[in-house]
Amino acid sequence: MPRIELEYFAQLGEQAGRRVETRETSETTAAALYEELRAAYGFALPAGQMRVAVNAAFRPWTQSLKEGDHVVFIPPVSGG
Amino acid sequence: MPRIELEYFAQLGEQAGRRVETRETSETTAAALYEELRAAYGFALPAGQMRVAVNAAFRPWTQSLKEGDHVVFIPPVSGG
Amino acid sequence: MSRFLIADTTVDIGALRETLLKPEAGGFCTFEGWVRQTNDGRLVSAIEYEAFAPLAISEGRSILDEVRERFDITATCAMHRTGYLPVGDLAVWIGVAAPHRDAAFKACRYVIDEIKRRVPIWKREHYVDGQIEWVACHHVG
Amino acid sequence: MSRFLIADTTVDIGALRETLLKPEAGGFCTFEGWVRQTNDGRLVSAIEYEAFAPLAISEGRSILDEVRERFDITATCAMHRTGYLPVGDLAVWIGVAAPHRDAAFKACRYVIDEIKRRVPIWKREHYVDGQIEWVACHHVG
Repeated sequence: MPRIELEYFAQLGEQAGRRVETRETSETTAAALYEELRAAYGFALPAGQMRVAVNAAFRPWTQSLKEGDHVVFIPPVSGG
Repeated sequence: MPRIELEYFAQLGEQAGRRVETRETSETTAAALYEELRAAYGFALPAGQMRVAVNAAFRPWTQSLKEGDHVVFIPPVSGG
Repeated sequence: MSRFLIADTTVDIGALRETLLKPEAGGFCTFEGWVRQTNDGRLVSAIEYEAFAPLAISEGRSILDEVRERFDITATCAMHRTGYLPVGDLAVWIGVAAPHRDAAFKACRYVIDEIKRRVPIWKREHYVDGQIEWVACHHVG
Repeated sequence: MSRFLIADTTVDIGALRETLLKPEAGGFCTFEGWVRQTNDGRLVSAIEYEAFAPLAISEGRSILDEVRERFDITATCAMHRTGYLPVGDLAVWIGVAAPHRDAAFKACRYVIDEIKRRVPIWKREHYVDGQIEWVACHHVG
């Protein structure tokens, strides 16, 4: 199973109880991985309210994942 | 005849060849005074393209003048 | 707090900005006018500004009073230079602090537009070819 | 010249402004976001900003590239803070220099609007009553 590097920001970091994680997963898309994590940590936000970045670039939720990918789920932003 | 304190700005100062002047005049309105000065100095600008200030406040061209009034004709402004 | 200054020497704009820092303001917009090296395709070396100061100050204050009535802002201040300013010099500075950004932007734009439209200040452009001319009126932009 | 900075300490905005001084620019607009003492009626003591820095920088650069395409501007630069900022602190700074003021204002407004819409930065408000909350999304204004 590929190992994915995860980094959590804002409320996701709080809900996951961590900022970074290396996770082995059998899920092959960003969308499926988020659902796995949502079940594990009880993330409040549905994927439809978020975006996903793979290797520091925005990607579609259908993006397939491979060993070593760095994945960040992007809650609604609130900078400025 | 009342004495009027005149101050000239921008192209009016150049055309009059002076910045300030105390002038005795028989004219009784700002409009008439400007026409007198226009004849004297050859001011290029018609009154219709300008405004007039009496005692440092914008006034209508029909403003009557009295001894000691300070009058400034205001060419189109170009600050900023 | 709203001040309109006519200044015949360099002004510390950091100090002007400081006067507008308010804990109830979340957005701050400034506009600066700089002496530009070209105008209408002609090479400019400097601009000389002349103001009828008493009326410029009272008219400038009226503009600042108007923005406080028209927009939800916290504080504003504006400064216009007079004298001989070489290319690159700061000719005008406007700062507006507001609870939210929309009012800060709109109020700042209003102040510079009205200064250009009605404050008795005139500029004389000095060109690189040695000519000097009073600018008759504003062009679009 | 267009730089987008994410900074975890105080930035000298005078120095940022200096980098935008160009003889072909006649108008300069800045926007600053300050930590405000109230939000939605609640008393705020500080805001903590967190950024996904690599993506925030690349998305910020995209925004600055877009304004250079959409508006006739000379130079632009933007900075966003991260970390714990008490009321009154500078959270964001944007500067845009342009030949004419209209483009400077519009481009500056575009940059702050787009930063708020899409740059991965999040704020957590610290309230005077001791509560701490991630701000879910932007409110109007």
